Amino acid sequence: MADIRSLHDAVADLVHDGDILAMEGFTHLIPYAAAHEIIRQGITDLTLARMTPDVIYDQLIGAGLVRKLIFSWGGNPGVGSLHRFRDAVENGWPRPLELDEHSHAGMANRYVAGASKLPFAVLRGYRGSDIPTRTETVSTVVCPFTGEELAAVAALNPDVTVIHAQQADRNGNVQLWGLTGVQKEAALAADRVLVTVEEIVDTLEPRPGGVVLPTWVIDAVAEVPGGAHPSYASGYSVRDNAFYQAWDPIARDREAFTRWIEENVRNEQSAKAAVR
Amino acid sequence: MADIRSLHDAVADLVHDGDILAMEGFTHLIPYAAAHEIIRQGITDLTLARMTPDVIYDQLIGAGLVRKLIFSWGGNPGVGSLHRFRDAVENGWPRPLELDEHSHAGMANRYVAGASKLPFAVLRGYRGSDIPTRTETVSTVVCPFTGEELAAVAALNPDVTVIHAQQADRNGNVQLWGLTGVQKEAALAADRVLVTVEEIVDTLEPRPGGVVLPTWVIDAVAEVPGGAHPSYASGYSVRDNAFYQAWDPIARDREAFTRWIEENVRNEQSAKAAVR
Amino acid sequence: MTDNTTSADNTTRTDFTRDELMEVNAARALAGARTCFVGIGLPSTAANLARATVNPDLVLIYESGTIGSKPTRLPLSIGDGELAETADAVVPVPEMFNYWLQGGRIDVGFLGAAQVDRYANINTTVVNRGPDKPEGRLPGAGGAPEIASNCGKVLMVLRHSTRNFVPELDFVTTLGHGAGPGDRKKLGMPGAGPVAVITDLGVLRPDPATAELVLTELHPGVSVEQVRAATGWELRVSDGLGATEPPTPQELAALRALKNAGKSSGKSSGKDA
Amino acid sequence: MTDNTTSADNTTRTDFTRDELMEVNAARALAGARTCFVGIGLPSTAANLARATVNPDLVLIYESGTIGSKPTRLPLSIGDGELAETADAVVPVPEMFNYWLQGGRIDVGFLGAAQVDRYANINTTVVNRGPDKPEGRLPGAGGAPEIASNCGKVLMVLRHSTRNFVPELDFVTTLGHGAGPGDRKKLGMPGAGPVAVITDLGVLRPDPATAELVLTELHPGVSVEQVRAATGWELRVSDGLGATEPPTPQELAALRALKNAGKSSGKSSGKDA
Repeated sequence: MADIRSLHDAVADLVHDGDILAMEGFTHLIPYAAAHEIIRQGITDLTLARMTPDVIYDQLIGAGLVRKLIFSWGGNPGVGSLHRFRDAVENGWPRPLELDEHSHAGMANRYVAGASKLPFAVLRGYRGSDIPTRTETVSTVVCPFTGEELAAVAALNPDVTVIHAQQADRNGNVQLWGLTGVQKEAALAADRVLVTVEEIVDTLEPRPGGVVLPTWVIDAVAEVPGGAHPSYASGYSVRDNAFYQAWDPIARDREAFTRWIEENVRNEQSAKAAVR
Repeated sequence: MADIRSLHDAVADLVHDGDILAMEGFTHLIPYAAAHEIIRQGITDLTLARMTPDVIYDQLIGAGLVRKLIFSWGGNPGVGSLHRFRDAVENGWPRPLELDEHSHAGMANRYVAGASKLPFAVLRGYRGSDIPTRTETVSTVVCPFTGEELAAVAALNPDVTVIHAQQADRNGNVQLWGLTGVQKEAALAADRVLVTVEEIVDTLEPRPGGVVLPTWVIDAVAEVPGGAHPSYASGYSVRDNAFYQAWDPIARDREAFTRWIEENVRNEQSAKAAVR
Repeated sequence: MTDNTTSADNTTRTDFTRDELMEVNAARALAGARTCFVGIGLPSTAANLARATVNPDLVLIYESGTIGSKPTRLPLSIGDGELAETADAVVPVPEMFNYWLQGGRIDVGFLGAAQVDRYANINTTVVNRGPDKPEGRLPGAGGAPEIASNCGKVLMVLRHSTRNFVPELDFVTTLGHGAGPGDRKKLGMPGAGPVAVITDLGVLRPDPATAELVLTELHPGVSVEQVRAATGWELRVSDGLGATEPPTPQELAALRALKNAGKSSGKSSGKDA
Repeated sequence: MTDNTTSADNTTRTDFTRDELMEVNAARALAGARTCFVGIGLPSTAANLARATVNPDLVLIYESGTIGSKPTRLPLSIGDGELAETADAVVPVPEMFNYWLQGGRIDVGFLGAAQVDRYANINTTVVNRGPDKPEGRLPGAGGAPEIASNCGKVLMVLRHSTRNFVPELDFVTTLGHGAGPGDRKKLGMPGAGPVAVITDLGVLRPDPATAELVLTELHPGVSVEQVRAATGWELRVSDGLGATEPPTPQELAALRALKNAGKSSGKSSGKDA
């Protein structure tokens, strides 16, 4: 059963140093506020998993909290590179970053296997690609009926998954809608689940395209309006494309980045907002 | 692209003697009208696939059109046995019935593999069960990461899948909602798809729980109001539980069954309704 | 209400039937559970009664894809419209079996059965009807093999007779405890397997040392001899044999209300389906 | 609008840029297709322009899960809200990759690339920057390996330079034609693979006999020498070298309208993402 808690307390209890942490959301519903709370609490040595690392992981990587990244596409969508990600991989700043790299189809199926509590998933993928030469989580299986060799990807079971949703009810049942990505799989694959929501409502009204996660698969819900910014929450906000573009010059420069994190994430006011 | 056609013409064009035919719908949205049209046209030597054969397949089996059944639970839900199914299996009347028998989890995953165009699917299933001794479509695979042995089930790719839905638009896009079972998988696994609908509407309005099948994965749509009776279409009708109970004595007796099919399915009036 | 005993036997001294004893005790077995994967028929009766009595927050999960159904009447089938309309969530059938059941999300699986052996293995596929007759055909597995494997534990409910409680199964559809302790672990089954079989005569539970079903509780008005006579193997009796409490007036009222509500629109026959 | 040539070069005799030539020809390549799996950036520009011109019924499919998106402006990312709001259906990401892409439902995959070799293999992972420098990091595979494998055919669009068109890839992220004809078949890839690479200088297509990319069409105002100079291997020229038609006024108007609509709310930079 999900407890309804402050973001500060939920993050402090559920996210630990050294965890495998998935913060999912495919462009939509990315849990930025929770990532900022992790930065404020200095939770470190994380292995981060995410199909599209995006600016949210650029921030965690640049803040020096990340040991390893499991991913399939690391860019600033529509803008260009993730400069903090590149700086960590290319120059080891502020620390080296180990990579476990996949295709989207492979990552999606790793979460499916994780949610299904299977040790692996099968796909017709990675054929002719060099990707399997750099990871130990792609292998092959042979179909016992046809003899065809197929790709096998290892299940991905995060210690903790954090997602952002539009609504929870007072019992901690959650509903998200719009692009729902791999959030259900990432949540069901994890040992612990934290959901930040735009709003806590009396009753969840079924929505077209709605994905419901019952309270008994969630550990904590925190009400964080705007918690997906600069990403968005369909029905509550629109994507702040200008922020994504403004991020490029900030992230290009180590000092500008560090200053930005200091001023916009670590300062007192953002901390107070999380305790609410 | 789906053509909008009469039930008669759609069945005549898409369902052939000897086909592997799936008519899915988990209690809800069972395509009875299409099954009756198949009986009227005498399409025979069918291999029928369906998780829960139900009264719809009792009728097709009793009518002598079925060579083989692929299934996981063959009963009259909430009432008892499927007597025509039993009579075919136990006594070969009106013809012997070959069986390929699974668990629900296995059947569902066979459709998933079929829709994914994979030759097989993996599950932690059938352990300690005698089921695999009677089928060639259950085998094992070993996880290349953990060494665990798991069940493999062969993909199920019907020649033709028939489902019933609430609505289609004039371009042949289809929406169903409520219990949606394995219909999406059964449709996407098949070479040909026929959808009967309660109603053709100008615009499909997104519904909570709605599953949309775009027109370009469907071959034909036929408007057949009430086409799921005695099953039901959420929003249009309720399950005719009394019919399911009344079916029991009809199906128990070969003559009563044959008379019922003659009077209720093969007669002129039902044929006319299908040509509309 | 159907029963496999004669109607004269079917009422005990007080005003409840043996079926009601079975149903009330099956419901009680769900006290404390969070989530229950519900087979149709007797398990569904028990689970719905539990929601009306000992466990109002019990989350009912049906294989048709409904999570958190709150029906006001007993559903005839696992796909009745009310199960979907009152659910917290409705998911596709493959997701139900892969993410929710195999995903280890469900505390209790509640099953009926046609044949059970002393290790709570289940046959719902075929029965041998003798040398001159063809195999008798049963409905088949449905969800049972993976429900029994993947739920945290398994409860079973069925009427007690030598036809149902057999010395050897004609076919193992669904593994309970195999041939004894350790078999489930050897097969890598995540759940604990059958922990109780509730019948219209009493309750059987696996002996922790042998995994063999032993009689642990008798219903009011039932004798050990009656249970032994209705069991196809030499049934052992627990040293600490107990007795179930008679149904309370509240339990009986709730059960009858559920059934009467069901009758108005296509009543439940009580048969497993 | 960015370009990798100087801005003086960037306008041909008439009033369109080389990027516009590339985008218009990329859109034309989608004539007749039913469904297109659309990468963001140039492929998205092309696919949306195709809907506004040669193929109004083209079904746009984005890896974020949208089927049949009909955006009125160029999306900045593959997850812009308008893609979902205007879609015929929105599906979970695993379903998109398993049922729709791997399921063989998609006619054309439209990809960008950082590096391409003569067999239309693609690198979007890492580039070698010389002996004294660490590998340069690119975004990675995204959906490309399985898009290129499973779509009926593949179109590619990217700007023409020796940085992009290289004699040997530093890393094969996504297989095009491997090392020549037959390689795709040997690997059991269902789709036909890359059939055209549309650049800002012309169009390259695989030679049916060798699968090597050859120059088959020049854009107006571009010479064979220019294309050769911008290609990292000795580019072969088709015997039947043709010329693309200049953009029509309607095509240009539609393209510019799409881009201006985009600018009002967070314009597309034209970069691949």
